[in-house]
Amino acid sequence: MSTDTTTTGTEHHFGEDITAIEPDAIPHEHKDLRDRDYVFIAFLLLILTALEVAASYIELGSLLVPILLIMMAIKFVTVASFFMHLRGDARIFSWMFYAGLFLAVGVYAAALTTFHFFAP
Amino acid sequence: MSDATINPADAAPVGSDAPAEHMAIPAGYDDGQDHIGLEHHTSTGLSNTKLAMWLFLGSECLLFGGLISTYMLYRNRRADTLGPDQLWDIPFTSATSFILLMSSLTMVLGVQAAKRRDDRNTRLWLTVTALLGGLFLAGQIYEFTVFYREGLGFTTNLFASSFYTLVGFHGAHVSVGIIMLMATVGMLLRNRVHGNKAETVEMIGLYWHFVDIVWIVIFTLVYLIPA
Amino acid sequence: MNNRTSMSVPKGASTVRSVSRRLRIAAAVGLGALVAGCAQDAPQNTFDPAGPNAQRIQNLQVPVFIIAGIVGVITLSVIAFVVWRYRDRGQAIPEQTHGKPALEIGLTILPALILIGVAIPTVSTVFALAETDDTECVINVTGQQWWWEVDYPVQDGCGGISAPIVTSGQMVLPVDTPVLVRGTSRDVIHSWWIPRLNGKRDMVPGRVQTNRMQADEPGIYAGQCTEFCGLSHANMRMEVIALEADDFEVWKANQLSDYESPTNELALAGESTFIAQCSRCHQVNGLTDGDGDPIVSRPDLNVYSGAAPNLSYLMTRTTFAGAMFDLLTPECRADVWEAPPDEFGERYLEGVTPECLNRVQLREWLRNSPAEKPMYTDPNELAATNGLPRGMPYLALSEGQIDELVAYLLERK
Amino acid sequence: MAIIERPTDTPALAPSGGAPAVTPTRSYGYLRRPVQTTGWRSWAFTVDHKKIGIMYGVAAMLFFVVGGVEALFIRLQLAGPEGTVLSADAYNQMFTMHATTMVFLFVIPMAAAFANYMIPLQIGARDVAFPRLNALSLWTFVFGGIFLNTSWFLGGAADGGWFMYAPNSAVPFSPSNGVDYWTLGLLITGIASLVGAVNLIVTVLNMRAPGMTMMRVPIFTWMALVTQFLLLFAMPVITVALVLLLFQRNYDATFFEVAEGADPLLWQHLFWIFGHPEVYIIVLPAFGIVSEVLPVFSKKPLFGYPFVVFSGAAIGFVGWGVWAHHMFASGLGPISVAVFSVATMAIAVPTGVKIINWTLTMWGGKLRFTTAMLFATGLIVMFTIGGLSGVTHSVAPSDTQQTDTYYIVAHFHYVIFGGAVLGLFAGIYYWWPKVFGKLLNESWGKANFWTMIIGMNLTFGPMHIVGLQGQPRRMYVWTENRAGDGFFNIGFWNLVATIGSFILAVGVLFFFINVWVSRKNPPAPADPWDARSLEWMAENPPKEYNFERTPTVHALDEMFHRKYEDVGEGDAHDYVKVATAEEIQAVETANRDDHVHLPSPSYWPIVLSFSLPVIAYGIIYSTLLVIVGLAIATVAMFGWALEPPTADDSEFESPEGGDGGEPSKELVASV
Repeated sequence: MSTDTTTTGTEHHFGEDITAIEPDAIPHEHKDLRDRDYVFIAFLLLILTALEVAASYIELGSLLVPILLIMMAIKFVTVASFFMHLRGDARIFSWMFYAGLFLAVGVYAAALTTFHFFAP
Repeated sequence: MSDATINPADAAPVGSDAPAEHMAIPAGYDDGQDHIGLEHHTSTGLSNTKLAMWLFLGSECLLFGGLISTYMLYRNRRADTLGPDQLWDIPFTSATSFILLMSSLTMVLGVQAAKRRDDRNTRLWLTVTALLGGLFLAGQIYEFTVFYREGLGFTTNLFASSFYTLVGFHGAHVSVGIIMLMATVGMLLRNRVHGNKAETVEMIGLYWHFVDIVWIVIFTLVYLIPA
Repeated sequence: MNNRTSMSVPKGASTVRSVSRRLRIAAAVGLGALVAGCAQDAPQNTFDPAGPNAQRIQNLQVPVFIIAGIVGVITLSVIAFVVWRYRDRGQAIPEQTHGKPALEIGLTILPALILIGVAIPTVSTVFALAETDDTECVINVTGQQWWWEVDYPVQDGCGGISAPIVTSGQMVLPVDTPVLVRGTSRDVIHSWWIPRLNGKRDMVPGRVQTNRMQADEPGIYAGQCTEFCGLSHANMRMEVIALEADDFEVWKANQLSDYESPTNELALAGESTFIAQCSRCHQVNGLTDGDGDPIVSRPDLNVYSGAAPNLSYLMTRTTFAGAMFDLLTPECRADVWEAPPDEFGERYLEGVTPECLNRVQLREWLRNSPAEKPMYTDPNELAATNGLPRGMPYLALSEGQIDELVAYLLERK
Repeated sequence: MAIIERPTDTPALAPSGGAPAVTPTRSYGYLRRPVQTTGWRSWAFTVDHKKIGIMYGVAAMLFFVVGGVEALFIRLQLAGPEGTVLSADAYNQMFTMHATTMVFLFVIPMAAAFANYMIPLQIGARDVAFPRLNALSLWTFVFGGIFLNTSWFLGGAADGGWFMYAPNSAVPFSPSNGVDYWTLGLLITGIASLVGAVNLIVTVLNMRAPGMTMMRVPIFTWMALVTQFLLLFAMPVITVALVLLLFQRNYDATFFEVAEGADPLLWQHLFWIFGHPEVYIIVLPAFGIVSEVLPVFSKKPLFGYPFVVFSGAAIGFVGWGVWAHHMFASGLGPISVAVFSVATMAIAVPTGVKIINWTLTMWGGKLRFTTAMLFATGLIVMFTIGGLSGVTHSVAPSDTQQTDTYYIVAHFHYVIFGGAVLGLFAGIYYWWPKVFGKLLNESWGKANFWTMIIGMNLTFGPMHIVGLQGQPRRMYVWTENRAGDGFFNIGFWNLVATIGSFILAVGVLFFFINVWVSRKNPPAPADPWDARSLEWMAENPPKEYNFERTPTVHALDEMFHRKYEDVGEGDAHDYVKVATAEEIQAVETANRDDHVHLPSPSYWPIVLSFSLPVIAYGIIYSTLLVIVGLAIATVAMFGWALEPPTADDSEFESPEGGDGGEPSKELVASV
């Protein structure tokens, strides 16, 4: 019976399954990095941290905050992408996590803005 | 078990033959279930646990976001009381940040070992991770006592309350992580981990890295950006 | 109006009205009655503006309500039609329509367009109401549990204020003058709301917020604290009193007049009772102690919120206890509240006369104020506030002391 | 029980005979697993999503009664001027707890009850993704709700309003422990919501039957999914706010200490960043329910299913950008006010889309007005009214007149009672035969509906009038002086509202009478409503394992397409019934899966949940109790971790000595 219905209705294919198994949604286990690569990434993170600390000691004026924020973001994304494997993993994980992250940044930034700039 | 008892009358085809024939499952009909192995039986082919963990971490972003926002709002609310500029010891905090960052590396090495089904190295790396985490916590506690001795109690001012709450929440997360790591090491030792060991270790890894990236944010926003 | 004779306030030009003003008032009243049938509406009716700020809101909200009403009637009619027309009358299985995207999109865009039409005037009104540059008079309000302090800083505005004026519960302002109300709070968040003059604005401790007030004609405009502020939130009321410019001058002069010692024995006894029992919290300007030094209340040491109403000119107001009770008897109250605009100033400036005083309520209040108004003044409940009462405590006054205090207070005008 | 027994005398149609009865041979953790299938233990330790759903529903209905009684007290107090039924203090506690109870202990859990029960059935799963977490969220909610309500007997309930604005919630202004109970109680129920959200999202994404693509997922499940995402992201925000308040009250932190320079608006932002998504958390499940009910009783598919799905998602998303419309009077500054005002108007569009789609679903249909359909239609009408009054105060300047007056109270009761509660009742009537195997009485049902509708309009309708006449909210008395007279007299309409509230209460009482008189109804037919979605393929009530075999899905409205066939030619559609639900179920039974693995019951969820109120009492009264609570929690967590969610085949021994080792279907992941 069930096989018949697929041919009768015009209504069955509104959209693709957003989470359907597509070739590139399957985890790329084989593309896993080797231990050496992780050590290298950690080393990069250390250098970035050192740069951050150094930057906070140098007179950079108004450039300091954006520079620090950019380096912070790079570190954040690096850990998430490689150590947490978001890069090679199914995209839905990135969606879940970054949805929370961007929502948090969005609402809290907006809320803080109402305190600092918009208040009469 | 009475629920599961099947009434033979229900089981027999009801009504005429026509619908039964209509609904009969052809020989060799494949409902797609039997070929799906234990690992990939879900609709998306992804692990339930891992999906749940990522959802949880997404949710945690809003928790830490709220605490960080509270701190950002209150960090220099009153110039006349003790503030961050008088207290920070950037070299020391950099060192503890370095330790936490390194624990992320050892964690990922532990996950790799678990994927190779190398229990011995998994236990080793998890233990090292827990130790580094412990060291970080010790650094935090030391830092708190220094601040406290300089006169910054939890109730001293808005900066103090929001700083201790934010960093304390992070510290609590680190502590939970350490407990999970040590419990996993113990369960690995006694072979009491259920299901997929590598996945269990990977979940703890995700949590641990999350704690690490929260610290990346805290370190920059709280410590490095001048008040 | 049997007590008009006791009025001591000089009559100014307030009785002389320009023809155009009369016409305007008549037009306003007529139109108001036509639009809302408002003659008998509650004094806090949100659809009965009496000043340009509230009028701005009215101009926006009336069309919005009408649009919403029309949309509602159409929608509900369609639903009613569908329910009636397509009820099960044994018809065949209907066509399994899954949707008509074009219709869907159209019916999505339509409400969006209506809302854009609403959004544009909304935004412009928001900014217009936030404008503060054109105000000519600054009045501060401070909310606390559960009354409003109103004070007039020294300024050129308001026709010139030479020394600070402090009053409570009633804000007196000149008509047709844009007033900037600056407000804050001493404890929790309160909200300043005079519906006929403007929308509400929360008065938040630690912040100074503004609200424009302007009344078109003399009268009394009721308001109420609308941000939940604890036990007696329901009893925290206030009024705006709009007076003609010359009446306002009279009022100001009154508020700055010198202290007059009591004229009769009872009131004189009341003065000492007041000094002994009340002056720790309540200020009466000009009151001096035995050494001739001014008695300044130090309320912040005695009351949690840090203040109690200034009673120097109590009987120029018509309410007390956070505008919870009327100082006037019901008949006299009606005289003031229902006075036509051209007589209002005169009647308000009479203040409270002995004949009009609501003695019963005032005596009850003095006898046991916590029983009259819910306040955390039970000594057993004061641990959280370090023993400080919030609101007026029970003073265990004797009936004789109450008589004296009433006599004394009756002369505070 | 872990493994479903199959009788050995299974009909010949079954492909591979019956699996032997099996019993666990080992205990896990520190205790043997609870294996009772009857009695209270079969409920207390169950991990079956259906039993959990029923318990969620029962608990929520009890709290509904509690919240309702609180509402009646409020209305009695306000029936006349200077009411004396309650003291100011008692009144403040009453309205605080009325709102808190209705929002956190009735609507959210009632929606969770439907989500728990229906989602696995609607997507063709045997259980949720994490059955033990499901039990944890149920018991955490139950204990949290009880904890919150014990404050009535332990020094007074919270008295700051459900929005609990700082600094009025600080110790000097609210010295009783009520606010502490409120804070801790909401933290506990927040854990329940968060755990449930993670669980149900994973369930919807991962546990769908073969062929059940996201665009074939029944609309209720879709709306529940959006709701769970909102809970997932909103709960941490209120958690932050509650933690700050808790630390302020109990450990002297300074977060809302104005003298220290704190800004009370911080609380407002945190509260409403949570609080506005919360509004959609309340109403979206009900939208989902009526979107199920209307098509069934119109005998038409949901009009514009993708539009309804995407408008639901859009409401969920835009709902995050409008929180400050609760703060138009707070002094945000004109730019913020303008931005949030416009954003708020924007959210009316997807909401309007829903109303339009529901109407068009009914258009051209064959409408059968059963009680469920009446409630669903009632929702459209009442929600339209509430939605339109909502538009009027998205206009910020107008809102500064109406906010904190009864006009707002009228608005959100039309939205929450007229939207959420009517929708939930529609769901109760619609799914009652599914859950309990019996139909509810239709006559009592109609009495229930009409009394509730009349009651709610008499209660909340007049609030529009008194609100526009300037009566503020949260006032324990109103005074004749400010009442006006004539048609718009506040006193008259307050009295009407009070009378209406009692009619409403009678309406709710009719529901309970209906439950009582329907208890002995004969078993309901398999498909009493000629329904369209997958849950009706299971029996009434469903077996512990839900489906005889995991269904394969080919269409949206799968059940309809199994029952009806289009025999029309070309574009002409002509549907004829080709099978009854009984026949479909019979075929499923005949081809059933043997050897179904279900998660095993567990002690640990309820134990872990129990530790939370212990810790909470400890925070209020004694550190020792905190330690005891933490100890219980630790034991429970370790017991949990050491206990496999489903016993492996190898852990079972068949009485016949069979190998019991056929390939089995793992149904749950390990957590």
